[in-house]
Amino acid sequence: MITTIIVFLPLLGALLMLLLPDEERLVRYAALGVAAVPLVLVLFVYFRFGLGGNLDSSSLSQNFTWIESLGVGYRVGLDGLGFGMFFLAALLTLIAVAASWDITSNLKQYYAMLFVAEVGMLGVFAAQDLILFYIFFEITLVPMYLMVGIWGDQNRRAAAIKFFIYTFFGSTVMLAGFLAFGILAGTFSIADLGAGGGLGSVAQVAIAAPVLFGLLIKVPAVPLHSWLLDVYVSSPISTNVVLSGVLPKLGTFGIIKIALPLLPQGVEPFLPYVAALGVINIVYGAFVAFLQPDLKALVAYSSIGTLGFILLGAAAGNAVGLNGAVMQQVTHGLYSALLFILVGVIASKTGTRRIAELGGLAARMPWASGLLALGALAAMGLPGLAVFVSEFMSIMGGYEAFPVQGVLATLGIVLSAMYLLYMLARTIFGPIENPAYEEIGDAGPAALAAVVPLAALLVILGILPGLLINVQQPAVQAVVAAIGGS
Amino acid sequence: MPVTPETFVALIPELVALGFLVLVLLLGVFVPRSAAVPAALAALGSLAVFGSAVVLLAAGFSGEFFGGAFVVDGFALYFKLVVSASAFFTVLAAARWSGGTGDAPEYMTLILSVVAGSILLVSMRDLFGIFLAIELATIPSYAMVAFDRSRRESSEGGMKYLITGVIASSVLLYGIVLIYGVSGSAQLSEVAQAFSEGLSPVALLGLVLLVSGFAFKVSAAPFHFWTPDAYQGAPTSAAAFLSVAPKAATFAVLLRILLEGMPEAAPAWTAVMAFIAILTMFVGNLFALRQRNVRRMLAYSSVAHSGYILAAFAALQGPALSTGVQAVMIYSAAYAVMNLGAFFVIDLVGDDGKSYNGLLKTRPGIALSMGVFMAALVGLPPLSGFFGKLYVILAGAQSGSVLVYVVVGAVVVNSVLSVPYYFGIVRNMFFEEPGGGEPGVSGSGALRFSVYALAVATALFFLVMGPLAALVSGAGLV
Amino acid sequence: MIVAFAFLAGMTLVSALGVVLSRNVVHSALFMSGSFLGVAGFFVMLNVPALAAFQILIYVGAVTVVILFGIMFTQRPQVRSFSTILHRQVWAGLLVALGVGVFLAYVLSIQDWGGTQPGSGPREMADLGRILLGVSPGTEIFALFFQVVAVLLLVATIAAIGVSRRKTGEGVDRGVEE
Amino acid sequence: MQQVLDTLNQTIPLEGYLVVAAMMFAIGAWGALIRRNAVVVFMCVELMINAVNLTLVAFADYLPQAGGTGAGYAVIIIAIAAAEVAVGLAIVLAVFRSRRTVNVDEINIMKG
Repeated sequence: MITTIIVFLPLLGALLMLLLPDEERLVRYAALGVAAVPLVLVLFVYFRFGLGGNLDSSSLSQNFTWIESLGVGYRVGLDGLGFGMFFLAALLTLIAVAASWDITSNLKQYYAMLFVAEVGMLGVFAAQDLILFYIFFEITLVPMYLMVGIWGDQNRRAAAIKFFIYTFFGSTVMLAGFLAFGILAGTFSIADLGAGGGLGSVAQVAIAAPVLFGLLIKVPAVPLHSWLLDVYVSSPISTNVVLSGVLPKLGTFGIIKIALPLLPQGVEPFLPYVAALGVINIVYGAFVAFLQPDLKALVAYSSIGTLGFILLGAAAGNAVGLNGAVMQQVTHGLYSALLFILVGVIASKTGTRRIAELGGLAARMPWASGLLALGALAAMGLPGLAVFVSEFMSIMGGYEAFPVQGVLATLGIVLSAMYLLYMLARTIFGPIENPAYEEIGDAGPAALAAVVPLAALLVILGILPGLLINVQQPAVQAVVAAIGGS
Repeated sequence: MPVTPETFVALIPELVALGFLVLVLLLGVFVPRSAAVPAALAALGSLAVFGSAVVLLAAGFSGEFFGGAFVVDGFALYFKLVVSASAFFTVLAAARWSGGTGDAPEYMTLILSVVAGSILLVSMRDLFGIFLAIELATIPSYAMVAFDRSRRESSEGGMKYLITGVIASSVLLYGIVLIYGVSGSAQLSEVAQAFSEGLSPVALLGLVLLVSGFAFKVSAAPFHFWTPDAYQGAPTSAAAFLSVAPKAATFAVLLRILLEGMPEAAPAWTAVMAFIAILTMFVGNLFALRQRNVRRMLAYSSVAHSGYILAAFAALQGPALSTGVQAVMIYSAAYAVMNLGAFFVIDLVGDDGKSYNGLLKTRPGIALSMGVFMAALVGLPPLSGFFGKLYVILAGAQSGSVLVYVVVGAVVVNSVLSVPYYFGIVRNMFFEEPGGGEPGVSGSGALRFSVYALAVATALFFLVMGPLAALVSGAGLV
Repeated sequence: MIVAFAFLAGMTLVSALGVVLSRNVVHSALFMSGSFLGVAGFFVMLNVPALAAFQILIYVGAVTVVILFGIMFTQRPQVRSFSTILHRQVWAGLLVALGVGVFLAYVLSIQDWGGTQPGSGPREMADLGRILLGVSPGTEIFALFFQVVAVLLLVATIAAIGVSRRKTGEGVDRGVEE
Repeated sequence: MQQVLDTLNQTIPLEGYLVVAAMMFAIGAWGALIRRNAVVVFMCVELMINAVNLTLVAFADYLPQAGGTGAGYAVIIIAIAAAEVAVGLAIVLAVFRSRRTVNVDEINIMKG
C-alpha cells in the first residue's frame, strides 16, 4: 500500500500546484514540500524494510487484477533492483525543484509537469506487471516533452519533438515485444512470468529483440543516441537533472529487471553485442566529449559514456557485474545531476557555456569550482567516490564474461580522465580569461542546497557502498539464478 | 409464428430510436423555430436507446428473430451502446449550431435516423437487411454533410460524399447479390455453408466487391478519397459523428459477415485485410502530415485509425480470433471518446492551425482537453487510444502469421508517424504565444460540457477497462 | 424467347450507352428510362410481372420525372461538345469499363451454377405479396424490412427537405459572390 | 424450320441474363467515372443499381433453393434507390444554388 501511496502522491502534488495562487515564493516552497514527502517516505521504507533485507514484505506490494481476460493487473512492489532508483527518482525530483531558479514563467505548471513525470519514474521502478511498466514508462514522456518544449532554450521545439518521436518509437516497439510475450505466456505479471514464461528459446529471441531495441533507444546506446544531444543542451537545468539522472535508467532498468531474468534464453545471443555497445558508448562518449566546445554538451556526452558501464555490467550477467550495473544507475544519476546543475550555475553567472571563453573560475567561485572538480573526479571513477565502486564492479563482471569488452572498457576510464581533467584545467584553473569574470560571485544558496546532498552521497556511497549493495544483493542473486549463472 | 412478444423486446432500442425520431419531427412541425426542444428530445432519445441497450445487456437478453435474420447478442448490444452514446454527445454539441440554421428538428431527425440505421445494422444477419440498414444510416448522412448552407464547402463535401457513396453502394450491392447467387440465400448461416465448399470464382468476386464496398464505407484506402472533403465540408458535429458511430457499426457488421458468413474463407480475406490495413494506415498518416487545416487533418487521421482497426481484422485467424474481435470492440469505444472530443474542440476553436496558438494561456481548459485527445489519438497510455492499440497489437502478436507481424510492424511505425501532426497542435497550444489566427467562437455550454466530459472519459478510460474487457470477452462473436 | 431476349438486351445496353454518350442531358434521361423499360421487360421474362410493374411505376415514372425536374432546375438543356461533358480520362475509363464488363461476364459464365431452371420465382402477385409481408416461411425478415423501408423513405424526404429548403430572405445566389 | 423454331424457343440460360447485367453495370460504372454532370453521374448509378437488380431477379428465378425471395429483395432495393435519388437530387440542387454549376470537376474548393 505504501508503495502505491508514494507513487501517486506526486499526482496530488501536481494538482495542488495548479490550484495555488500565482505567488512565486509560495509556489517554490510548496513544491519543495510536495517533493520532500515521497523522499521522506522512501527513506522510511529504506530504514524500516530495506536495511533489514525484507523489501519483499507484503505491506509494500499490491496486486489487483485489472483486465482479467488478458492477465493484466495493477501490481506494484519494491525490490532491490529498483529500490536504489526509486530512491533516486524521489531525491532528484526534490533536487530538480531546488535547482529550478532558471524557471521564471509559468512556475506552477512547470512543477506540475515535473510531478507528473515523477509518478511515471517512481512507477516504473515499482511496477511488477509488464503493461503497468510500459504505462509508467510512457507517462514520463509527455511531461518531459512539455518541460523541454516550453521552458527550454531557443532550439527547444525541434529538440522536444525529436526526443518524443525517438523514444516513443522505441517504447512502442518494446510494447509489441511485451504483448507478444504476455500473450504467449498467458500473463503479464512479472512474478508469474518467471524465467522465460515457459517459452522456447526461438520465441524468446524473437521477443527479446524488440524489447532490447526499445530499451536501448531509451538509454541511449550509441547508434541510437542522436536524439539526446539536442534535448540535453536545450533543456532547463532542473529538467536536465531528471532527464539525465533518471530517464536513461528506465532503459537500463528494463534490461536488468525484465529482459535478463524474464527472457534468459532470448537475450543470451544478444549479450555480447550489448556488452560491445556498452564499450562503444564508453569510448565514443569519451572521444566526442573531448571535442565539445560547449560545457553542457561535454557533460551530456560524458553521461552517455558512463551509461556504457551499466550496459556492460548488465550484459555480463554475473553477480559482480550486475551489482555494479545496478549501483552504477544510482551513482551515474548522482554525479550527472551534480555536473548539470553546476554547468547551469556557471552558465548563468558567466553568460556562456563555451569552454574556450571560461577559465580561472576557481578564484571567484570556489564552492562551485570545488564541487565541479568533485563531480568530474567522480565521473572519471576516482577511488573513494561512489562511481569508482560501481564502475569497477561493472568492469570486473564484464571482464569475467567478455574479456575483450572488459579490457576495452578500461580504456574508457583513461579517456574520460583525460577529457575531464582537460575540461577542469580550462574552466576552473588557469588565469581568468575574461575581465568580466572578476565581478561574479559564487553559486547561490539554492544551487548549493541542490548540489551538496549529491556530493555528500557520492562520498558516502564511495566509502560505504554496502549501504546500497546490501539492499540490492538478494535481488541481484535472483536475477543471476534466473539466467543460470553463478 | 414469425412475430412474438419477445420480438418486440428485441427491437426495443430500434423502436425507441424511431419513436423519438418521429417525436422530434412532429415537434418541429408544432413548435416552430425552437432549437432547444428538439435537441433535448434527441438527447433524451439517445439516452433512452443507451438505457434500453444497457437493460437488455444486464438482463442477459439474447436470441434470434425473424427466422434468424435479426439477432440480439452481446456483440450487437455493445455496438448499440457505442452508437447511442456517441449520438448523445453529438446532439449536445450540435444543439446551438443546429438552432442557428433554423432547421434543428430536421438535423436532429437525421442524427436519430443514422442512429436507428446503425443499431439496426449491428443486429442484422441477412445480407440484404445489412444493405438496407447501411442505407438507412448513410442516406441521412449525405444530408448531414451537406446541411450547412452558410458554407460552400458543405454542399460540395456532401456531393462528393454522395456520388462516391452511391457508387460504393451499388458495388457493395453487386457483391451481395453475387454471394446470394452462389449460396441461394442471403442468411449468413446459409452463406457460410456455401462458402465452406470452397471458393468458386463468383464467390470470390462477390467477396471482393463486398469488401470494396465496405472499404468505401469505412474510408479505407484506396477508397478513402471522399473522406477529407466530406469531413472538411460537413458541419463539425456531423463529421465527428459520422467518423465514429456509423463507422463502428459498419466495422461490426463486416466482422459479423466475415466471421459468421465466410469463416472458411478466412485465409483469403485476412490477407486482403492485411494489405488494405497497411495501405490505409500509411495513406492516412502521410496525408495527415501534410495538412494545415486541422479538420482535414483529423479526417485523414480517421482514415489512419480505420487502418488500425483493419489491422485487427487481418489478425482474425488461429488463436487470435477472439482477441481480434475484442480489439475491434475496444478500439471502437476508445476511438469514439477521443475523436468526438477532438472534433468538438474544432467547433470551439476553429480549423486553422494558427488559431490554436497559445491556447493554454487563453483557454486552458480547452487546451488541456485537446492535449488529452491528441495524446490519446497517438496512443499514449493510460489514455483511451492506448487500449485500442494494445488490443490490436495483442491480436497481431497472437495470430502467429508472418503477414500479420508485418501489419503489427506497420501499426508501430504509423503510431510514430502520427506523432508530428497530432503534437503539432499540442505545440501550437502549449509552446506558441497567443495571437495570430482569428479568435475562436466561444461555443455553447452544452458543447463545452461535451468536450470536458469526453476529455475526462478519454483520460480515465483505464478505470473502466476492467469491466469493459470483461464485457467484450464475454460478448465476442467467437 | 431468344428474339425477345436479344431485343431487350439490345434495348437495355444501347440505351445505357446512350445515357453515357448523349450530349444532351435530357436525352440522357430519356435513354435512361428506355434502359429501365428494357429491364422491366427482363423482369417479365423472369416470371415476375409484378416487379416489372413496380419497375415501370417507380423507375420509368417517378425517378425519371424527378431527374428531369432536377435537370430543369440545374441547367438549360443544350447540345454540347464531348469535351465539355466528359472528364479527361475518357479512353482510360472506356478501357477500364470494358475490362470490368468482360471480366465480370467471364467470371459469371465460367461458374458452374448447377441445375438451374427458370420458374422458381413468384409468378403470382399474391406470392410476391406474401414474401413482402414476411408471411411465407423463410422470409419472416421482410416484416421488418417493410417497416424499415417506410422509415427510410420518410427520412429521405426529411433529408431532401432539410438540404434543399431555401430560407426566406436567402438569395438564390448565396455564396457565389463570396 | 422446326429446328429454327425450337432454337428460338429455347429457354435462355441464366448466364445470358448475368452477362447482360454485367455489361450494363460496366457501362453505368464507365459513365459514372467519365461524365462531368452530377445529374448524369446519378443516372449512371441508377443504371448500375438496375443491373444489380436484374442479376438478383435472374438468380431468384433460376436458383431452386432461393425460393423466389430475390424478387422481394428487388422491391426493397428499388425503394432504397428511390430514396437515394431524392436525397441526391436535393444535394445537387443545393450545390447548383451556391455554384451555378453541377460539373463535378469544377466543384473543388477543397484540396489536399
